[in-house]
Amino acid sequence: MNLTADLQKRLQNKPILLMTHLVLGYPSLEVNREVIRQMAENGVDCIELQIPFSEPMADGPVILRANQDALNRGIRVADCIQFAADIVQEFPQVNFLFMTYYNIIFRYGEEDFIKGAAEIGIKGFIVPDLPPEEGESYLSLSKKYRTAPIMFFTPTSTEERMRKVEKMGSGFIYCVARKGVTGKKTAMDDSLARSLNSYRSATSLPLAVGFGISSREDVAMLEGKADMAVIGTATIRLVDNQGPAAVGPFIAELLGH
Amino acid sequence: MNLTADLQKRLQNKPILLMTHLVLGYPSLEVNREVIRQMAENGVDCIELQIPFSEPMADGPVILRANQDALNRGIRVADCIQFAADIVQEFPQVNFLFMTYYNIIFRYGEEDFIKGAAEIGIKGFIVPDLPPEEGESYLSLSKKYRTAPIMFFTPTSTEERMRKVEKMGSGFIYCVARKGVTGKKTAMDDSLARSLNSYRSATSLPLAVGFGISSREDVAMLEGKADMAVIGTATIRLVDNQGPAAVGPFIAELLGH
Amino acid sequence: MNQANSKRGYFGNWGGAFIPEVLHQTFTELNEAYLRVRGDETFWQEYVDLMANYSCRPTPLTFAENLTKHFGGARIYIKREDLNHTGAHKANNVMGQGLLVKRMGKKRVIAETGAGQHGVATATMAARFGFACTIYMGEEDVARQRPNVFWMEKLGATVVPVTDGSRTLKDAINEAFRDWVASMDSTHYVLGTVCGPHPFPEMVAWFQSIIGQEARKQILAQHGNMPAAVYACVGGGSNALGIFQGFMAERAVELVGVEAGGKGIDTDHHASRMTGTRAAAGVAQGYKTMFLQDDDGQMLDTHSIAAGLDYVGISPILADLGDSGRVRFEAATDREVIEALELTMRTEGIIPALESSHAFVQAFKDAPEMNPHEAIIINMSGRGDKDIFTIAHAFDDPSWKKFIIGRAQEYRKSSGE
Amino acid sequence: MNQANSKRGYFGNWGGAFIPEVLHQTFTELNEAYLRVRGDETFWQEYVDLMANYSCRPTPLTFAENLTKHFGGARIYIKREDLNHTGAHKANNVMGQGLLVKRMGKKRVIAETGAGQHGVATATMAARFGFACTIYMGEEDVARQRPNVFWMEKLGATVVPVTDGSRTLKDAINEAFRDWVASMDSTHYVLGTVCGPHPFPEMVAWFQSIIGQEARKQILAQHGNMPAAVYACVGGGSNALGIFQGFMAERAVELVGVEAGGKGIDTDHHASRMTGTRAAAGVAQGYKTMFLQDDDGQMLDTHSIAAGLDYVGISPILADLGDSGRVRFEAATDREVIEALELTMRTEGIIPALESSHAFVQAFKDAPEMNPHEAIIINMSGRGDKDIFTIAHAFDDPSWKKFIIGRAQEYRKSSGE
Ligand SMILES: Cc1ncc(COP(=O)(O)O)c(C=O)c1O
Ligand SMILES: Cc1ncc(COP(=O)(O)O)c(C=O)c1O
Repeated sequence: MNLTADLQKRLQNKPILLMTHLVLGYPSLEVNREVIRQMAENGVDCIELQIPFSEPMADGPVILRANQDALNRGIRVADCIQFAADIVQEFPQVNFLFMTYYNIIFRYGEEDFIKGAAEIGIKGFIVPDLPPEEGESYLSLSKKYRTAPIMFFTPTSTEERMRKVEKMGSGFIYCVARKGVTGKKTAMDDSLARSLNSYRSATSLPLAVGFGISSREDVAMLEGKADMAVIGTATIRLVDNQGPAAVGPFIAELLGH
Repeated sequence: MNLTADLQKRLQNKPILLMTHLVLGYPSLEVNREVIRQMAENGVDCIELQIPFSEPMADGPVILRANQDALNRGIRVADCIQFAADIVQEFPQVNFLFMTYYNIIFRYGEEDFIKGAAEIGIKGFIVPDLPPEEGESYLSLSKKYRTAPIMFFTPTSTEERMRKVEKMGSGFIYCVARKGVTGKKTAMDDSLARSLNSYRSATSLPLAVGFGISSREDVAMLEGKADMAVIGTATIRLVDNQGPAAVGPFIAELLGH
Repeated sequence: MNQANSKRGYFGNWGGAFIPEVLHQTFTELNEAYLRVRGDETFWQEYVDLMANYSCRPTPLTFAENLTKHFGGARIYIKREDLNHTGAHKANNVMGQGLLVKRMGKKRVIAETGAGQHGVATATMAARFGFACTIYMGEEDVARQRPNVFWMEKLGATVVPVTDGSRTLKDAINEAFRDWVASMDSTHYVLGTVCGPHPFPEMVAWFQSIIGQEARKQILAQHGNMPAAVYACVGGGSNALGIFQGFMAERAVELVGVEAGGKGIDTDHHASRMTGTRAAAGVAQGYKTMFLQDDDGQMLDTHSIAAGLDYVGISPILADLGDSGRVRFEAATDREVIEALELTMRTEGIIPALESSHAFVQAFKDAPEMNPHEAIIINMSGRGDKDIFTIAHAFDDPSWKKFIIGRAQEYRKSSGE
Repeated sequence: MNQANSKRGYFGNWGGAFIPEVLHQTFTELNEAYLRVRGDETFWQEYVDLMANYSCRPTPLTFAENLTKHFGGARIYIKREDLNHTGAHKANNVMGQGLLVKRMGKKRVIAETGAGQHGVATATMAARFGFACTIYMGEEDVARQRPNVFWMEKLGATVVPVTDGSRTLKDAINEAFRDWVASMDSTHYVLGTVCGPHPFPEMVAWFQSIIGQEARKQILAQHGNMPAAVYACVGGGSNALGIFQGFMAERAVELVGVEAGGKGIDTDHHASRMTGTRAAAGVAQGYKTMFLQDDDGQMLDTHSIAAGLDYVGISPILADLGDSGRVRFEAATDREVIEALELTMRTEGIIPALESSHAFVQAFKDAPEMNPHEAIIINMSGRGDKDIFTIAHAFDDPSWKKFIIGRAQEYRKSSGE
């Protein structure tokens, strides 16, 4: 079953899905594993596994430092892939995606990377610095290996642009709730609501939205307006401050369990 | 008797005359007085009393610092003139001249200065930064008050220049033995001898020559070639190192007494 | 520049616009604005007039008679970008972009800076045009280049120290992009060199082409002929492309780009992308080029005595010109740079920036082998007196150290009071 | 300049050549050489060409649109001497004298310097012409202006700290004369301003007149009319006379010279000769002018935030133009200077030297009272980035102090090893 279909199926039983994020190797693969376990066991639908890059230009300070820290501790791309292979096996109930910057893929070899990821069961890729115009081979390889190239809608996207972009993507649309990098809180205000309306009318793909979600109320507000809430920086902060064991309760609370 | 005539008279009894120098107020007027006594009592013919100036551009480091030191201790032009008035009275056997820079005279009032100096018995002026072209009033006032404006011959003076300059002056000619400022030793070599020859043929005024004279031999070498040996920096150094009492014996030795 | 590739913003294999989707619309508008002024001759004239009136252009092409005699080979001419207002060719680019920003109606500019040269130039432009201005600068560079930070602040800019990554130029670029993705409605990002996403390489090269246009006329007037070779240092590549464009079509004119050889291109301490073996094709900071990176695609730390050359990437346009052989690349080591600088100061009374001195190194290697009726041009991208802290340090000047220690004592005392 | 007095080298009551007899012949030869080139049009052309090729002349006349708007009065134009090679108008004089020295066949030059600006310019000229070079600089200035000392040395000059007198500019001049009276056969003394014995005031004014010649053409081209007033700071007076000469014959153009008001002209800490009451007619350093001196004729200590204005005397030509009322003199205090500097940086992106900022102060006082169709010109004699140590100090910038303290720590550590 492809990612879109999987998500749509899940949505039949849930008011909203949840996608979480972590940076591989931060603070260590062991902690990553424990965090993923907590997420998986508490009902997360998708997890972004970010492969660290030295120049994460679309990320805010928290994720940026996590990238650096992981690199300083010596994490390699091959380690990330190996780890992902194990994890995908271990938690079949979750859709795993690789999130990274294009240079990691490019340098690894685009086909090797995508093919390899598909083979270990990765469902898609989130590559914030690869617009579809630059992603011809990435898009065709994604098609070839049936992985989902996740596309972005942003508050600056015109309708025309959204229609063009969503055609290139699959899986879901990663909706940027506001301008700026990851990690900042956004109010669920009229303008966000308007954006979500126009996003919805531009595509039939599920909409994933993150805007600094940190509470049950935040998630509840999204229900009916989007298909998947995205938790990014919040869990990294949580693990930093309270350790991996805090993640499970946090997820459970978010989902109102 | 004017200065020239006085010097010529002295020369009838001596192979060479001696002119010494001191900076008024350095290290103090009291010490100056004692130094002058030592000089006078040991047969010095002329003494240059240098009135300190803040910008003694033709002086070398020793005299320069003596100027500054005297000014720092608060010496005023009026003090210098008053002191000179006393000294001229006390040592009638010596010809006293004021040596200073033009601004001191200019600022005091040229006529007041020259008239006042003449009245207290000063015989002449040595003003290294006042060439005859700039000294019209100075020269005519010197004539009026019968003081001698001392002119300079230098190694760079052309014959034409010397003839022009010596006509403007009286008393004696201050012969610069070499290029440069005061206080450096010059060898009594062929080129100095040649200079003195040409100086001699350019004027009938007595020739005063200084070139870092510090011993009897230096003075002896000048005999027959010049009319007056000039001792500048040497006595200042002597007083600095050994006190005023050393001046008398030094002068006596120079003159071969 | 003409594009060698049919795809927009590509030069051979290099270039492109690898930008987050949120900037798509911003780049669309920037491209439109750029193409509008590019096609508008009055804009170029306005630019030329502004540079003449504000920045002393045309800058002279000085015949270096003493250096020529010293080497006894080719006649050496120096293109004097050091005489620009703010002291380097960076002024050309910022003033050009400033005019563009005015036309776009934006009211704020941001920029990255390494050495501080581009930061000072941008702050200057912002003051002149009345724009708000924020400059991103690696924390390490802030510490090294305090005088430039001081001037930027006095010119009215806010300088933000970047504490992430290697805390140098590339991190400042990332941070500027982070600002931009949040502020693009009001803000233009004044990229400092011929790198980054399309249209920056092409646009900055266009503004810098004023150097080559002038130099071409000047060498014909003064030497009567095309030069045999043209030398320029290559950080991002803007001064090099600026002057090269005047001679691109003359196949007989050799174009030589000189990279930072640091402690030697066989060491880990250099910033040579086109010479040496540490660089590989990659995509970062919005464009594809040769980057100094490891096998995983992580960017490497770079080193150069010249902060302005201390950068992981290189202009996609130059990467392509290197591929095609149109530009020959060489590297100059820190030590060679100091020697060339010293010689140039003493013989010509000219103080090239440490960056520019790289170009002098290679010219000095080649000139003696050349014929006395040949001419070469060295692009002196900036003046070295801005680098007093670095240069005095590099010369290990004892009186300089004493001076700094004395000043510090004063400051310690007065703050202790 | 035409001489207002029938006596050679006099301007009204001022000027002359109060030189030791040993220099008589040297001055005779200098006068002859000067008159020869003065009458030789090819010399002036050679000079103009050299300045164009080596120093970016003509320097622009920049319309300061923002300052004009800010004050809402006269249109403010800035003559950009800061864009000269070495960063100030001092380059004009030294290159001119350099050409003269070449014609005289001498092989060594000496100069005094206060701020270091004229020293750097002379060292630069000496490097370019292949002359040996010694620079005299007051010990206190050596300590204050170490960066300039560093550059002079790197340019190949020997810098001699002068330990006598107030250990500043006037003492350096005395010391240079002391060198000259011993070395005049091989050596030319490159006096830095329009002071000293004839022919220096007239000769330096002639070389600097290139500023006024250009400015006159430029203001006519840009404004269509003569300016209402022209402002220049006055240390010795060379930049002021340089620009004033372009407008001397236009009686309707007011010429305004701005002196260093220091902590106030009613205090003992300033360097105002034509304003205030501390100056009197006198003779020193080879010429007659208004000097800051006491009743005995001893020169006073002067003070200015701008080292280049910190001088006891003033050009005899300007003293005369002050007497006749052709030039109006004003003073600007240290505090006013910092304010004008700050405003100019922020509004125009231009960093005037502290010296030049004095001219800006008075222009800013007058401009608002004037009519918007009138124009004024401010002569920006030099750039301020050379003054980082003084300016950062004056602004009492805490990060700058921290930076210096940090550097000093490094140096202490490394020398402790
Ligand atoms: C004087 C100077 N030259 C050269 C460079 C390198 O930049 P580019 O290669 O873009 O000319 C810099 C960058 O700061 C610079 O300041
Ligand atoms: C920038 C600048 N302006 C002005 C002056 C003052 O000199 P002048 O009055 O001769 O122009 C100096 C002297 O060093 C200077 O450096």
